[in-house]
Amino acid sequence: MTEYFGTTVADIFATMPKRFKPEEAKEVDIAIGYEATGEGGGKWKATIKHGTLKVETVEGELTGCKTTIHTDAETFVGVTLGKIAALDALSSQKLRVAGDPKFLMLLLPKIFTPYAAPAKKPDAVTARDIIATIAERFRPEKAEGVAMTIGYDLAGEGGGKWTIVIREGKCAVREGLADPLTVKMTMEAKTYAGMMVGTIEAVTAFTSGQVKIEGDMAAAGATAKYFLKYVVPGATEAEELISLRVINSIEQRFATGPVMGRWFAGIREKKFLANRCPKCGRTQIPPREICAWCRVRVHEFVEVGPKGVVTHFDIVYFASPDPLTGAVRDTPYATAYVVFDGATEREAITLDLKQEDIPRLKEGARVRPVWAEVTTGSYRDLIGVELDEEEGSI
Amino acid sequence: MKMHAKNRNVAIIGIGQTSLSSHKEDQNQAEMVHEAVRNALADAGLKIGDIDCIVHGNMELFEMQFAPDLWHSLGTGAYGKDEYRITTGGTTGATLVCAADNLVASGLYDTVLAIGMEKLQEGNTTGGITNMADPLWFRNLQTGALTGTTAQEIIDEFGEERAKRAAMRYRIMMDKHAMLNQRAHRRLGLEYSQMEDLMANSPPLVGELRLIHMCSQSDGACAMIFTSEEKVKQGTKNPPVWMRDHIQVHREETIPNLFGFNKPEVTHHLAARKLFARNGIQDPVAYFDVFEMYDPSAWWAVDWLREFFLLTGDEHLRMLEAGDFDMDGRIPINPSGGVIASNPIGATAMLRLAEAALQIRGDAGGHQIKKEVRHALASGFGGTFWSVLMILEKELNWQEVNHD
Amino acid sequence: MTMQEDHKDCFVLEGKMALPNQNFAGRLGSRFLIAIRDRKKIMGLKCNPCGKTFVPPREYCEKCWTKIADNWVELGTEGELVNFTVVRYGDRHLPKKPPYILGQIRLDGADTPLVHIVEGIDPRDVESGIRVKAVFAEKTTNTIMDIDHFEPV
Amino acid sequence: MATKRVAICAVAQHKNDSDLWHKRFQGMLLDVLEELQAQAGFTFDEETGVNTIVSCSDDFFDARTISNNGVTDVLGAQYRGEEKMAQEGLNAVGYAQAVILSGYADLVLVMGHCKESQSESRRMISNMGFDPFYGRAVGLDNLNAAALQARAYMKKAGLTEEQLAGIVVRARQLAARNPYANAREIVEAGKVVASPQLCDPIRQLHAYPVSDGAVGMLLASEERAAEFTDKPVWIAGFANCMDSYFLGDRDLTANFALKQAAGRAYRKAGIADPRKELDLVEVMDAYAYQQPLWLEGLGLCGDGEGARFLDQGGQEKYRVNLSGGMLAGNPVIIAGLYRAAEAALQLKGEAGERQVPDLHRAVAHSTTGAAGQFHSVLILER
Repeated sequence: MTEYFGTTVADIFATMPKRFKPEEAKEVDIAIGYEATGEGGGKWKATIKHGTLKVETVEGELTGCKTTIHTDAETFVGVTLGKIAALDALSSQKLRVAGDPKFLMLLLPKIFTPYAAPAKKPDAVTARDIIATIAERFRPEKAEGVAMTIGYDLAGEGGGKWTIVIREGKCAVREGLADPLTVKMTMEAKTYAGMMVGTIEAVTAFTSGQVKIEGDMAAAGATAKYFLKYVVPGATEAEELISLRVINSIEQRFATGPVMGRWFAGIREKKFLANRCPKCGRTQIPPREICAWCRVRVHEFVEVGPKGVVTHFDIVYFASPDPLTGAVRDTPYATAYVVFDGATEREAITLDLKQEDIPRLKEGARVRPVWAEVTTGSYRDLIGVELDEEEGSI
Repeated sequence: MKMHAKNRNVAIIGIGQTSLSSHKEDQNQAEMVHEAVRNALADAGLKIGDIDCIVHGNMELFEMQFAPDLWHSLGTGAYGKDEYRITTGGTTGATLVCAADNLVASGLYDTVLAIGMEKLQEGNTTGGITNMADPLWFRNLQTGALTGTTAQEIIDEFGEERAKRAAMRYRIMMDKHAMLNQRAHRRLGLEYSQMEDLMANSPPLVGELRLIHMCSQSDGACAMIFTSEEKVKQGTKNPPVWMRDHIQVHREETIPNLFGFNKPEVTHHLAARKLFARNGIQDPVAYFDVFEMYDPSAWWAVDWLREFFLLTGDEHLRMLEAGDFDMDGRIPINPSGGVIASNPIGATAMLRLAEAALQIRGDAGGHQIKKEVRHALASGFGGTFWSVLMILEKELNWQEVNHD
Repeated sequence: MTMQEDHKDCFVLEGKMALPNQNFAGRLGSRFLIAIRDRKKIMGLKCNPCGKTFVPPREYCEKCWTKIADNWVELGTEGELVNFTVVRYGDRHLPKKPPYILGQIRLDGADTPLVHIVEGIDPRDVESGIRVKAVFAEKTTNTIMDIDHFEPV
Repeated sequence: MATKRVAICAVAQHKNDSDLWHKRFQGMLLDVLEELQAQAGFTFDEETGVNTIVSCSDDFFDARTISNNGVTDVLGAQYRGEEKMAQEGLNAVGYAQAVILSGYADLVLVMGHCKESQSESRRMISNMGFDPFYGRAVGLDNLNAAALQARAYMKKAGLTEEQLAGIVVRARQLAARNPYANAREIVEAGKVVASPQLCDPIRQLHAYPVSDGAVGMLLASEERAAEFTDKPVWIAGFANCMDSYFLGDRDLTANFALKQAAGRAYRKAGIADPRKELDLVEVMDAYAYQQPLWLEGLGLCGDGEGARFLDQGGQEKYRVNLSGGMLAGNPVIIAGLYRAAEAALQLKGEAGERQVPDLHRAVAHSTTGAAGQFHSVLILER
């Protein structure tokens, strides 16, 4: 398979079940199709339902997918590894999404842990190098009261025979094998180095007979905790760059003051109270302490609406996540710029439009407010507006 | 406005940028700032000891760092020096330039280092922008800085086909410029042959505003060094670029009026009209050799070219269609690739000025325009349609106009 | 100002400012934090011209502008408590329940004291000058709190 | 040619309060703006009026991105230039001076606001001023950092509990005569000494109360000042200075940044010996121990002599914080701007009950960051 950035497309799909987070996907019911073109590409289908994941390769047509991602193999790997920004790939059409792109941007990062390319084999590290660091990796606080001698017989290049002595909270390494030993381990030097740097799984090495253990098996199993993990010096390829994810949250008490307070008093009564500039006569909605143009304090309140006319509107296809919950509202939704009856020209207010009304929304449409069942005097009282068709003015 | 002659002339003598990218996991905020500062000092051939004062700015709720200049002093070199932190949202980078200009012109400081930064990867950009809305009423309704109303207005005025082609032509032109700029963040390799495909298939965000039209979210910092005419006369490593004049226009916060259609006079137009009048510039298209414009989206850019150049009718579209704004056109726009290519918000507006100054010096490298650049214009945009406009000159030879 | 105002329509709306963030320690900071987390070692950076060893890490010495980012030296995990306070208020940002001791600890080999928490001594008995040692955290968080606290030697 | 000097022509303060629950900060600023206009009679005319505003507020305290966006209208900044000083407000005065000296504007309005009562805890906000890994994680904030400084300074200067109490008692007595102060109730020394420890050695009554406030000023060029006042107060010098960020990098009692800032401001003002040439001092004393510490930094007494200076009547000699100072309650973001306002009122002779005679030159001071990382010094004269 062709590698891009040292990874194949197949690698990514092969690790998908391992990276799947079922607890995050309980509510998810979706089939996602992937078509990666070019060398090393192919077709895959991931079906997520009731917190389970099924990944299959597909020959022929991708069918039954709610969202399908089309891209070339290189871009696919690049985006997965974070080497290519997903937004850039999406912008330049190198990556296309049939269906709702928000699944790609928001759902996938939630239900999968990111793909991490396995660290490069630090071939240069020998068993001898690792043994040399044993004394400085020793954790005396973990080895209180422990007295043991561990022998290593490591064959091949970079190998040798060593005895590690742990006694009275100290650790020493000696060349050669002491007698007696608490435990003796025999293996290829390559195998030892592989286990220590993490390219060979220890359990596999034991069970497959690559490692021969003589003496106290239990003691052998306990040795790891007496030492800090070996870190490959200058292992820049696998260098860990630390980051912290946090939500910073500070409670607030937002004052309304008398002017916005009056607006909310009106809202509680399902009335829109604008305030009118004594100089230019403009109606401010919501009201403000001053008219910015005339630089005079505004005292007079006038009721406007409750119906009005839509001067502009935005149909939003790509909702941003709520910064607090990560939840994303259904798209498309519409925000309408409404000038209430009795308001002065251009003094529009932005309001949500009822979703069912979107297909029939036009500039100049008349709308009426939709109120919450119980009004308490906050922005939540006004759910939005809906088309006011009784007057037949659409 | 009553303007006096500047107390003394001010020149840009050092420019430093970091690369601009979607992520910088290997640097903390102070380290990223430091990279730009080092680059600016090297560009000017100065040592940190030559700097009298630091001006710093960003938008703190993106990174959620309170009074960030205190920590960033580890990168800015502010230790033992005078320092100011001045911000104005998206226009911050431009305001920093205005502040550095004022501080040097005042005679209080000889050499001032200005730094704009943002590490957008550390925050939630859209959430951060939404947080600018009034908490009592509008915060639940806003979606960052996304709106399709300008697109709709251009479509209403010029017809769907022409309007959409204009926005996409502008967008592809910006990418072609960004491809020449090694530091730019988004370099997509778009071709004009992709126009129809992009117009039809780029994922829609809001109305006719599509993903392809919108600016990027970047990490990066920009640092610039300003000094007095007297200091310039003692010799500079690179040719000085002169700060001729700047203007800022703010307007009230009201969300329905935020994105442009409530226009007794658009702030950009007002800024341009006043600035050109008091500097005796009759025909800005003829006068300026390059314009680095703060262009958050292709639709806004198309619309704003008319405002900034005080054009009428479809003049701006005709110029765009004729290639007048291309790299080799009459008045190239954003040879750097602009904000659409790279947008570390607190640095973005300063990058406009930095890029304009590099064009005057002839040091823009791959994206240097061919003809000689003697007069440059740069703009900043932010807040609820706030505008900043700045004029740069190669020679210290302009006429004082309309001063007392 | 003595503006007389009617307060009858005024009220306060409870809300919050809350935004998600991801902070990066950078390459330098990561090395420092990983040394604490994985090797239980506290590393300092030395400025040779100034002859001073700093902690926490920083790229360059701001006094002489020398780049020190590669000049790591290992500090002791013990040191002297040079200054302290007793935190007695409770705010959500504090990592421990009050009252607790917040101290400045000059680690052996360092010139600049590190701010950290001191436990294992009654706040009434604590005094500057005592020797303290780092107690590393069992559950790590990739911050300086991977040293859980310091306690008297 | 541009102007040579800049004048403070008018000053307006909003009364400080622990919880202005009935006011948006927009309303507070509008009161200040109207008061300034009533005093100085300026307009926003494009030719002859205010065209440049330097505001001061904070995104964290306002809980909104681009805090100045919410107040453009009440600053009078519609279709005008406006810049936000995102540091403590005294720096806005320093910067506004530069805007006028540069020739860019001949009138500048300086307007600052802050409602500390709005947020859950100002300490949580200052915790976010620390870096996320070394400072924030360990719970550092401006209070516990100040407490570290307080202990170090009390030891160095021999500052006693009784002296700290005396500072608070005096501040409250003076505040009782300042109608704009927040904490105006007289307290007795015994009550201060017995008030609970907040963060040793800082007691509850050693710390400034949570405050809401707003301040404005009109600055003008020398040529135009007379149009707005017959008692201009001149800016003679301004400077500020940054110290190291990490607390451990600093000698917390050395006043490095304040000495630098004061030295530069004195030089600009032509002051050779501050002890002989200053008549009035307003320092930003968020905590009682800071008053003598900052007075040392301003050069009014020697290093470590702050405590002795108190006993020798230094506060009265230099008329320190006649307003009651920050201990009587100002929001941290504009506490220095209040200092400048009070110093200017005294020099103008408009300080009401707290007015003292024979003033020529005053200093206003502010600080930002943990344990005084950053200091600003403004010299005003008649």
